Amino acid sequence: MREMIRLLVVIAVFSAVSGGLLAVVQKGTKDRIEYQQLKFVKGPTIHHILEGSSNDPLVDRFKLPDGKEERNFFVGVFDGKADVVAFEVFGKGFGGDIGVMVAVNVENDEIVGIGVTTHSETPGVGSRAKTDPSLSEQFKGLPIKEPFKVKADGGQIDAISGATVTSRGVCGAVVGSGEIYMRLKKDIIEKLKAFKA
Amino acid sequence: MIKRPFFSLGKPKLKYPVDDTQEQDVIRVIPLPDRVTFFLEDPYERNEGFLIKPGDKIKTGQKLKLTEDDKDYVISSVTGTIADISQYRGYLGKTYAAISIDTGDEEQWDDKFKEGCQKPTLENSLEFLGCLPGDTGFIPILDTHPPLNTIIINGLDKDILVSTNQLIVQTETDSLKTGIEYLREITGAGEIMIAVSPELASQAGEIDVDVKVIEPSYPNTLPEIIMKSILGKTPPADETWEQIGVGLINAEAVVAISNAFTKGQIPVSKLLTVINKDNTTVHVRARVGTHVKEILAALDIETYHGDQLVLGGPMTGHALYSEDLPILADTDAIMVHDKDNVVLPSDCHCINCGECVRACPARIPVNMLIRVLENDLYEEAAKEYDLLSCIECGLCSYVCPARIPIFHYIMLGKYELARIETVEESNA
Amino acid sequence: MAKTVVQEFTKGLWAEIPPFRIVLGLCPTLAVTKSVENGIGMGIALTFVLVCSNVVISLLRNIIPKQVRIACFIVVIATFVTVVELVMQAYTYPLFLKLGIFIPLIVVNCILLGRAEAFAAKNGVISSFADGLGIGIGFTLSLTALSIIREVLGSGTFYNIPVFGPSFKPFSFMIQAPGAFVCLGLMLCVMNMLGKK
Amino acid sequence: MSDYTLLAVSCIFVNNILLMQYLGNCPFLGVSKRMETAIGMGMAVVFVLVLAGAITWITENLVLKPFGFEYLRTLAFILVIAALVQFVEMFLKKSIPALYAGLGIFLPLITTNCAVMGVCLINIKEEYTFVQTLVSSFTYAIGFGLALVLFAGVRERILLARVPKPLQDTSIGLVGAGMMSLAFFAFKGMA
Amino acid sequence: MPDEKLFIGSHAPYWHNGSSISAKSYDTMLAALPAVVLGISQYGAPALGVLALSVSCAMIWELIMNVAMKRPASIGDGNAAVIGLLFAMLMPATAPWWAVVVGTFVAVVIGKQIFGGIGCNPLNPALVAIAILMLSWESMMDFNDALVNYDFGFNMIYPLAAIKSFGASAVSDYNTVGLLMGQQPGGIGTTFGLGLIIGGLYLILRGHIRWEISLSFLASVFVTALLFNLSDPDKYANPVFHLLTGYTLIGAFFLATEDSSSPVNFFPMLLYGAFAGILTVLIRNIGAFVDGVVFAILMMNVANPLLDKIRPKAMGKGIKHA
Repeated sequence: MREMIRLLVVIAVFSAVSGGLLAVVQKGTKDRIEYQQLKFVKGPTIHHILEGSSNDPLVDRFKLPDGKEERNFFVGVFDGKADVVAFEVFGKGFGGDIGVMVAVNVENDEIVGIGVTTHSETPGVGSRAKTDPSLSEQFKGLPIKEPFKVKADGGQIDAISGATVTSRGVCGAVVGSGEIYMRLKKDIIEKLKAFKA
Repeated sequence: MIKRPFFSLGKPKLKYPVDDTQEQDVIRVIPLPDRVTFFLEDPYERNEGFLIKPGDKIKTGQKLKLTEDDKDYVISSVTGTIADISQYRGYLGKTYAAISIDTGDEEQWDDKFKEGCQKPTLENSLEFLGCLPGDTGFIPILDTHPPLNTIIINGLDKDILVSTNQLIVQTETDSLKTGIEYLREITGAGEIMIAVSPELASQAGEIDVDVKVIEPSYPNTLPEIIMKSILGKTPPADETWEQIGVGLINAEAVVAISNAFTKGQIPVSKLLTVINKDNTTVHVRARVGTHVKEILAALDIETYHGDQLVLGGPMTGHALYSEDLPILADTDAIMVHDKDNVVLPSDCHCINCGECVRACPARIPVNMLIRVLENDLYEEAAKEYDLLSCIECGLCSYVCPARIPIFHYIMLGKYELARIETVEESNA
Repeated sequence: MAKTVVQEFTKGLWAEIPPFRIVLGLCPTLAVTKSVENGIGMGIALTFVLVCSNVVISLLRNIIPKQVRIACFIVVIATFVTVVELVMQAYTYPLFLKLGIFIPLIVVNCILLGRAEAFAAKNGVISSFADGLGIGIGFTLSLTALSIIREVLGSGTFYNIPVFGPSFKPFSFMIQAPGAFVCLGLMLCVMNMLGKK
Repeated sequence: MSDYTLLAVSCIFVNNILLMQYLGNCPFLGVSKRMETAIGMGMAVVFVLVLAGAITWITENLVLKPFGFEYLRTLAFILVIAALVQFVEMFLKKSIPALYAGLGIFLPLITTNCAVMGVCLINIKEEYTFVQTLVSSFTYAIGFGLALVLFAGVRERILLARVPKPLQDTSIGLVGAGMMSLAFFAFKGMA
Repeated sequence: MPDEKLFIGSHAPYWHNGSSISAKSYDTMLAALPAVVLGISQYGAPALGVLALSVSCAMIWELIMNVAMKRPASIGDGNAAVIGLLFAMLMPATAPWWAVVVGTFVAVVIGKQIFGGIGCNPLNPALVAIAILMLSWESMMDFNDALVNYDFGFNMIYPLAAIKSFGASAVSDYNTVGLLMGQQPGGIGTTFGLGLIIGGLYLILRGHIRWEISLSFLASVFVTALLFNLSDPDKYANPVFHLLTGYTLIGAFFLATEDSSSPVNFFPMLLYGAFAGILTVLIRNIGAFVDGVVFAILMMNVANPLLDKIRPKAMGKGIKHA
């Protein structure tokens, strides 16, 4: 029995030391990992919708609490003014959640651009929401408060042919983004001030 | 050689070619040979201390034994002097003592049998009829406790083109009848049946036994298949036919029993089918132990270097490398095979065509068996691929398009397996 | 001593080169050698873990009780694997994504436990280091060789740079699962032929 | 229900763990030389993998995730699996000796079988629910066993064939596995 | 016993039925002839080129491997030529020369020789080559792309591709007799249904292939396709269509029956054919590939050793022979 305890203690010590070591490494790499994840998963979409910005939106980012969640906002600086923020929202698609990145100009509440980040739609059909710009282009310049709908539902957006559900999901996500935006607008403007300088 | 038919669906059908029966009935008697040779199994490879030695005078019908304790014996078929006793290594490496006897001028019969054995009894038979012409399998039939229920007399021949037993049924029906009576007396067997081909069914009907008709196409005429088709069963694992109370004896041996007890002389001549190069057959009667050369000379059959000389039929015989080897008590046929027709085995891998599996009467997975045998996995072959079920018909080799000597591998496998077992037993 | 250390090092490069001479660690070998980049990345990651765990286990070899040595080895290995995981996420995120679960699966790679058990637990620190480095580099070399063949034939590129003209139609069988098996099998054959001399 | 069927078909055939995901190849080549060992290993993997899948899912979702310890996943999983195999071995030895006699020698090998760890990680990565985890673990293991047994049949014949010397054993085994993987493309697109 | 004259001491039996591997190979080629001739007459010189190159390449690879492995030359048995021929029959007539060279290399070397030559291959060599080519160069093996420059006056859309994209309604564009007479695009030797059936029957009657496999394969394709068709007649084509298009017929008579990779016992043969048929239709109807024959047969090749373990009990198992 004593032997057993000794062995267990050895293993426990090993595990503890290893856990501690890993905690240190984890702490040291945490921010960098987050940045990397953002860069490679959301990066391409963000760069695409914030094309022409003079800063790196991945570096210029801030977090805001929204209810229980925390949201990442990416700042786009245009003509020396930091007045565009991009953030991710989710809509219900055919095969699961569709991630949509929406960029909004805080000056006039207009959509600067949207882009699909992640999805699990049918390849070749729903997946065109990400690759085919025809859907996301339609949102450009529209006021964010509008209740976007696909034409089949009596709205103004042309759905991607054969992928109505996906298109509907994207619309829903953008509508959701409007709600979030309105809710947090004050804080966003507050935060943006930090980047103005 | 029977070629594959142009259209061949299913199993090969090897009908026995039917010859001109009139000519078949003529049995040519081979003159008394100058020298005969007998083989006596001698597992000890001894060379001396025998009861007999060169120079001994031997009478016809005399029982020859190597030592007093030996169970095996041969009956001399001639009168003469022992010329030589030497070692001979036979099929599958078995060792024999080869006893050669130079034939003397005047034939004298040994009268031990005549004196001692007036009555057909079990003891007498065991003592003297152990190597009757036609069958060496007589002893196992006699030597069982309790006696056998059923004895089947084989009126068919094992191999294609061979018609020795069929001729016996055809021509010596009366002797067969008396032989069966004696057999019944000796063994006390409950039931005796005779298996014959359809052509001879009516003739065999005169004999007072159950007649079973067997279609004479190969391999139906193999002993195992005859037994199975008559009795509808095969012995369970690790048992012989005798152990389940069944015995098989060739018709020729039954006739020999009859002759022995009616004439008081143990028969010493053997009926043989000689198959010539063109597949024509001749029947001959020769003394057991006559060298093949003398038989061929008497029939004017010429052989050349590179021909094949086979004791037995084309499917199951044993090849001889020399003409100076004798015919044995159970040699039913001699086949002379032209060198142009000799089938050369190949070293090809099994192509898995399945011909052998379809041909195999014992339902052995030959395609797998040959693979394990090629890799020397004899125990696995026996355990998983039914090596020991093989009834040695040779059909697998006959049909193999890759011309693998499958049958050869199988016999080698059985031999090696037996050797492994003996080694293990002696180690245990 | 010096000579043996060199020997410990060089045996991993030829005489005991994994996975050809000691047929272990096949899964990553098959899975990640689609491209040279992945192959080298995996090799380096494994080398790092192997060297570190060999050294640590060799240092601790007198402390670890016999009965629980395997568990302790696993903890040590798992620790370094996690370190590699974190570091790779932080600095080479795309590679990390491509290698996927094969980075955490280094922990069950038979090579590591094999070396720990067969070598590090019985030998000094320096030899263990040399052994780990040798085997690790050997493994990296094997992966590189295999991945060069597969990438050049299967995608027509070398380190993502096209090597044949545009008219080349890549033999993409090589970068798919069956190609991996066949290719490794044939390489093993070549190694056997070379080894015979 | 059809979701689970699809998941099962996917795990057994389409994304066969051995032939398509390259996991568990060491035991695949190691124990496939004989049919009996292949069957034994297949059963042992089915047995352990279901338990391991369940227990690692619990570890992940009840311990690691709530406390933000995801980075310790590798360490935690390997320890949990190793401990599980130990317990299973002890339990079988005492309670079901018949099963132990069949599976016993394969159990220690399973700790370092990357198929087990791999499937557990896949389950987490795909964010399966608990039931999905059970189904996926079980069917991945069935896929493993199926491939192993089929391969053992192929391998038995290859062992008896006249393979050139440098190709013998593992080398031709890998080529054979490649051929089998090729054949498994039959199921592509079915789930 | 000094004797000049020695006899050949081989083992029984001393007769042989005269069959040989080469006769079998040449008969197979003869049986393939009708389909091949139609292919050549349709596609002209390119088809002839592919056939000639394929057969000769296959034999050259075989010879090279014989030399490399230091084994006696085995091209005489005709097996390499058969593999080359079957491979070419499956290819589109427009196949470039390098694809044929690579394909025959894969078939003969990877598919057969490295496993030990004839009889050792676990999978059908020609199919291994076709499968690998299908994975590597999809568009080259796609008959619609490959045969785009041909027009023979009948519907030039590959029938299986048509039903895959347009559903069962595409069936009406083809007529059954036309399909039987080779009026469909496809591989060089795969379109002439009647020729393949005649060739197959010839092989069956000569006993070179095992009829159980062909029959159960065709029957199971028919039944499975029928079930699909009944479940949704708009989506899934009728069974006769499945039987006459794609590789079904050549698969049933020439590919599934390849000796080394198919079972030899009765029940396994039926199962093998049946599963291959089911899988074929499954792949065609719900799988990723246009034609399922190739992978279905490969899959069953893999299962063959296991299936072939089902066999009748040997007679009197364990009889001891004296």
